Amino acid sequence: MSGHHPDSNAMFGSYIRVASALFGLTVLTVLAAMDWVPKSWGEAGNTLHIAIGLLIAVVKSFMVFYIFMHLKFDNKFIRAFVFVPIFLFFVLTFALNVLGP
Amino acid sequence: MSFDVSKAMEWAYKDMLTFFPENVSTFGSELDQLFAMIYYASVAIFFITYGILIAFIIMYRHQEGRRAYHYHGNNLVEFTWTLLPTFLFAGIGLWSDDAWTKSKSAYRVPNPDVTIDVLGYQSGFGWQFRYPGPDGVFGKKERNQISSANPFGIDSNDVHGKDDLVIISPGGARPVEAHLPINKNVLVNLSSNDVLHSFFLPNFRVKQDAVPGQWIKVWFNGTKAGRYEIACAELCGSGHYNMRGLLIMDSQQDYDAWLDQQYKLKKPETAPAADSTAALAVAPDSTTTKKN
Amino acid sequence: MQTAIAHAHDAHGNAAHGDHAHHHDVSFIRKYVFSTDHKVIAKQFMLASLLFLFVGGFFALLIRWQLAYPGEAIPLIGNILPDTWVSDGAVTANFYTQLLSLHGTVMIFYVIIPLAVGMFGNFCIPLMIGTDDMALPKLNMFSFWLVPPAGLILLSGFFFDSGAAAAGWTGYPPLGPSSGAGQTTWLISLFMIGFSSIMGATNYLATIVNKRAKGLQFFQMPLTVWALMITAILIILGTPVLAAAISMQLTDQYLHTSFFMPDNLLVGARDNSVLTGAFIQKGNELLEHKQLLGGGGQPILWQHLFWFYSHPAVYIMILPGMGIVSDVLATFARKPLYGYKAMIFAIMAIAFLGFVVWGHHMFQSGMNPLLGTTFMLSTIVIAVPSAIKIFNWLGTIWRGDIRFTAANLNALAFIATFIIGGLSGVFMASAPVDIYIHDTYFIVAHIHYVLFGGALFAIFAGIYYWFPKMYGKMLNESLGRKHFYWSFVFFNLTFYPMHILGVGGHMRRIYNPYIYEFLQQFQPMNQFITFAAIILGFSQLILIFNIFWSLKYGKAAPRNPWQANTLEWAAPAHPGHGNFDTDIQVYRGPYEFSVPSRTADFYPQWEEPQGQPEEVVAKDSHLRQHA
Amino acid sequence: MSSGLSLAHEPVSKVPHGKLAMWIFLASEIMFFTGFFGAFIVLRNSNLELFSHSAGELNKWLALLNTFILIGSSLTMALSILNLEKGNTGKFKLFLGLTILCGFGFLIVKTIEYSTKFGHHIFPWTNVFFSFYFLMTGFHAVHVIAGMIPMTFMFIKAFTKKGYNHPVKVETLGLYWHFVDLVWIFLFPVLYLIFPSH
Ligand code: HEA
Ligand code: HEA
Ligand code: CUA
Ligand SMILES: [Cu+2]
Repeated sequence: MSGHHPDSNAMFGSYIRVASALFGLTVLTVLAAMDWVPKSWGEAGNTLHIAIGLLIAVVKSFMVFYIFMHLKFDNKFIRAFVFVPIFLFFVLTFALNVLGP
Repeated sequence: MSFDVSKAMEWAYKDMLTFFPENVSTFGSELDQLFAMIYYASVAIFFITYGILIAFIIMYRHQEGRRAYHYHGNNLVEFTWTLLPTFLFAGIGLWSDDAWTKSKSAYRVPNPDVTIDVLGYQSGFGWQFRYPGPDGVFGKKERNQISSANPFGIDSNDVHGKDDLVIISPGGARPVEAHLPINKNVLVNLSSNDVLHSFFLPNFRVKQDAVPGQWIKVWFNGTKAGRYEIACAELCGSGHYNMRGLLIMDSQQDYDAWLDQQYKLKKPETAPAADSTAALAVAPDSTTTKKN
Repeated sequence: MQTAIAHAHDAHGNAAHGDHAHHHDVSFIRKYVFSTDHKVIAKQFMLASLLFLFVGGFFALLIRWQLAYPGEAIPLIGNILPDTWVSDGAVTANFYTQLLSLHGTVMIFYVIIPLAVGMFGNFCIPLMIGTDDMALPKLNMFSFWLVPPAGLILLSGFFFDSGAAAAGWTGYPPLGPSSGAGQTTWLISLFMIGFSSIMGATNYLATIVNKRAKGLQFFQMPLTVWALMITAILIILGTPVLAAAISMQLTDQYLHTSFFMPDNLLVGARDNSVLTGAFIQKGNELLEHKQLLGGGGQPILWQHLFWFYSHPAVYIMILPGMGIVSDVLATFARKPLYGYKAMIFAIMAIAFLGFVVWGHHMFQSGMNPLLGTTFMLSTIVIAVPSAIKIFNWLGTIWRGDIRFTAANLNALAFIATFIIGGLSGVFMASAPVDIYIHDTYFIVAHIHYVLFGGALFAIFAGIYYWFPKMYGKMLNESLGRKHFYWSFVFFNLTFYPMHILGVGGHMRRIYNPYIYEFLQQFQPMNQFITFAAIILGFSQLILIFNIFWSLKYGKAAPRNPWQANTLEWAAPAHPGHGNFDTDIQVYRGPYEFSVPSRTADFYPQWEEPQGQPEEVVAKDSHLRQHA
Repeated sequence: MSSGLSLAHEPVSKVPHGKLAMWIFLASEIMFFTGFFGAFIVLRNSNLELFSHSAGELNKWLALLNTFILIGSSLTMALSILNLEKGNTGKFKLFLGLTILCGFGFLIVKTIEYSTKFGHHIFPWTNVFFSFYFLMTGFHAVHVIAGMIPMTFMFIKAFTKKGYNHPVKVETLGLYWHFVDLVWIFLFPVLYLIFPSH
């Protein structure tokens, strides 16, 4: 009934792989957030921190969406429930950040 | 309870555009023209669409033996009536954008001749005006020095602030009376310390919200001397309706004379702060927000 | 085939289903109160919202009285109202602000949205897609039962000493969070009704996607269903943002957070938070040392979040109406809807654009003028799909054979008033023009032209149209027409002059306009509006009377009284739980009226094709063109 | 419906009603957190110093622990569904139980975190950063609790004679649970990590 995902042994394997990747990436974010950027980089260093942190989070979230939540196997139209809100997130944050004159 | 029918029905026979209060600012006429343009376009669209609607209602009303035309539509027609309004609206958009940047973007102010600070306030409901004083320079504003005694947050360590002139309501139900010169570019720094207000000068076609925590620039250039009303256009509590102020547009001489007189009234030693406390204290109690 | 089964149904359809034996012993409570039947829930929404219409309308009339005769005692009831509301029988400034806030809130959140979405969504969707009930009936029931408590919480504000919410229906901070318990009730009640909306919309979407009858393609669904489906999407994507904003405003009020409150505010009333001094420990030295104190929020942030929901919300209120009007017009013009697909794409375009225009409410808010330009352009663009809709409706009645039933009159009135309301929207969409008319009665005129003239007239049309299927009785047509004519005339007399007030600079939300010299000339006009409004209000009693009269004495309705094509008319006259007594198979689009090869001027979606070529044609009949 | 009528047919989209509805609901959940994250970004940009000082006060090790717990619970959730589908009820119960345990674990860590904050006189009203911190993690915790309620219900049912055999329902709940995990995946770096240390 639920989706058309591969047989359960294959699924078991990919769950384990994804979970390990999630653990690994979590460790990586923490490491990336350490104070390793030279002070001299200034603002660029901060941006780098943020970019790395968010990038890893995005990669992780796609793993959860696609494997744990079966987006990869389910009817394609369900992806709209993820991507449309994400699009609106960008619209909103863009407008919010063009504040004040 | 009385009722004057002929005045009440004015809307039925007078052109809508005649109800505008007199325009006395430089860009105001452009905004009025834009309004008029959209108005005429709307009237045209109104007559066309209503004409068609009413004609169809009459022509195609139910009649015995009539059979409706089985027709699902035509893509060429759809295409046409999508494109036509698009052009019209693009035109409105372009014209509007021009007027918008001119009137709203305070960056565009061609060097302000007069700069003042305006603050809307809720405890008593009114406006306060700050002029730079004889030295012509405003004292620095420090957000953390804001208090009800020093609503502008004038930095107490700044000498320029000592002589700043603050105009407030004389108390009672009387509105504040602020003066400004005509034919000068006036730049207003607008803010509030409590809730949102909106600085509305009907005759100047100026409206801008006063936002606590933010100094927003507004500009205008008045073309005619006279006494004009200031209104608040953003709900700010139960006294919102009562935030009336007066703006008196003077010739340069009259304006200078008025400023001089104000400076004399106010000793340079007195901190501007003291004045405003006094003023706030006499503010009519009846209009203060109910607090519990 | 239809008649063969009709005998199985008496007026109380519910008892007759063979398969419904287990429903015999369903208690009254389960059947009428905590029912999971989508039709009962629709009726509950209708009842509750019509009740709220009178509550909100009553507030409006009090507002109107004050504007016409400020400070004069309200006739008849002025002296029996409590002292916290009136002084000497006249509305006080504080009470006025509460009235206008609750008028807007009640009308929008408790009248139009529950009627347009709650009632029609529930009633029409399962019937019009030919299924027995919603996908998740229990969730549906729950979504209704959040509404009455939410409404009561909202109104309970009036009984606090500090009064009900008084920051407008927009609840802008810092005024909102700095006012008393009334604002809290407002926030909580909006949170609840928003949650109810989301649950309802989830259900609608799931139902439309998953439960369409055999053969019903997406592009064979009636416009009402399309409109409701897209409305549901708007609700799903918009409402949660409001919920987030509400929770931030609540903590601003009660936990002294400062999402929307800049630092160093001089708003005394913030002290009335439940957590007073002792509990709020701010000046901890350690924190001070580490520079951890202070930091302010931004009032404009609320406006962004609020309008990010509330602009789509105005389309939530109008789109179902547009769908209803499309169905009603086609049926009574006996003509296929002109440009079926164009109509659907227009709805989609409106919905999409609806998410990128919210800033047009904030042109004067201190938002960056550059952003203003963006929002102005996107707002103006939204007029294009609206124009497409207007033209296609005109195309629909072109060469039709129009029947002027009460339903159709209301639908035609919808078009007429929406043109005016939409055009006034274009004035405000032009940002520089909006400088002057923002927060004046021009806006109030716009609001009522699109909401009363638009949404509410469409809702009336829907009520007249579907009442027979809802209750198995016909509504009285002549009363219906009377209700229409009185409403239409006095609606325009009430709200048209407000445009003029706006041009004259008359601000909205003011208790006594006449303290301004430039507004004194408008008092007679305000009095005129007030008289018109009173008649308009009392005209609505005709509708209520008609409903109750027809329930008792109305003619029994046949299965398909309007000879319409859509699936709900395949159901028994007064369908019971389970809706249909026949298998539904869909063969064609919803608007096959006056097909030349047939004697009957309608061709229901469920009727088996007789000829051979018909079937081929039926498959994508909406594409067929008779150029 | 049990009559001859075939109205209550299979879901047209082949996705079960409940699961479809859950996805729709999750779309709205994304928008709910969009409101918070959007607001957070704005106020962060106007209070940069404050935010980075304040973020330094948070305990990223506890948060890291919680991240591990949640990821683990996501895994056990997925495995429990897999086992229920295979009819492997014993393992289903085991993994579901582990998931619930993880939920509790998460909440306990969260409580410790909150109470240390309170101990240091840090409250939601201390500053905007902490307002966001408490509100966002608070709502997240509410979501965790909301997920654990039906989960516990299923768990208990699974031990009755009839057992619990609704894989689709468990899967639907699983979707929700993974989403809660996903929110945390963003909360963790945004609140605890990406502020430049000073
Ligand atoms: C159902 C509700 C509804 C609908 C449908 C609309 C539709 C529109 N609204 Fe309105 N609006 C509100 C409800 C609604 N609005 C409310 C409640 C407020 C006030 C909120 C508050 O502050 O309290 C408001 C406020 C509001 C403002 C803010 C004003 C201000 O506060 O300063 C603006 C500004 O742009 C605006 C614009 C528009 C536009 C451009 C449309 C467009 O969608 C209209 C499109 C329609 C047409 C354009 C007409 C039809 C087309 C034709 C007849 C064809 C024309 C043909 C040619 C041009 C060839 N609205
Ligand atoms: C669908 C929405 C809707 C509807 C139907 C109405 C209906 C009406 N509205 Fe309202 N209105 C709004 C939505 C709506 N309004 C909104 C959103 C605002 C903005 C609020 C804000 O600023 O925050 C607003 C604001 C608003 C104002 C501006 C207030 C101000 O800014 O100060 C005014 C003023 O005239 C007004 C008037 C009316 C009138 C006369 C009606 C009439 O149509 C009402 C007709 C009356 C009835 C339908 C019921 C009649 C009741 C009886 C007959 C019972 C009598 C009983 C006894 C005497 C006990 N409305
Ligand atoms: Cu100040 Cu309204
Ligand atoms: Cu809008």
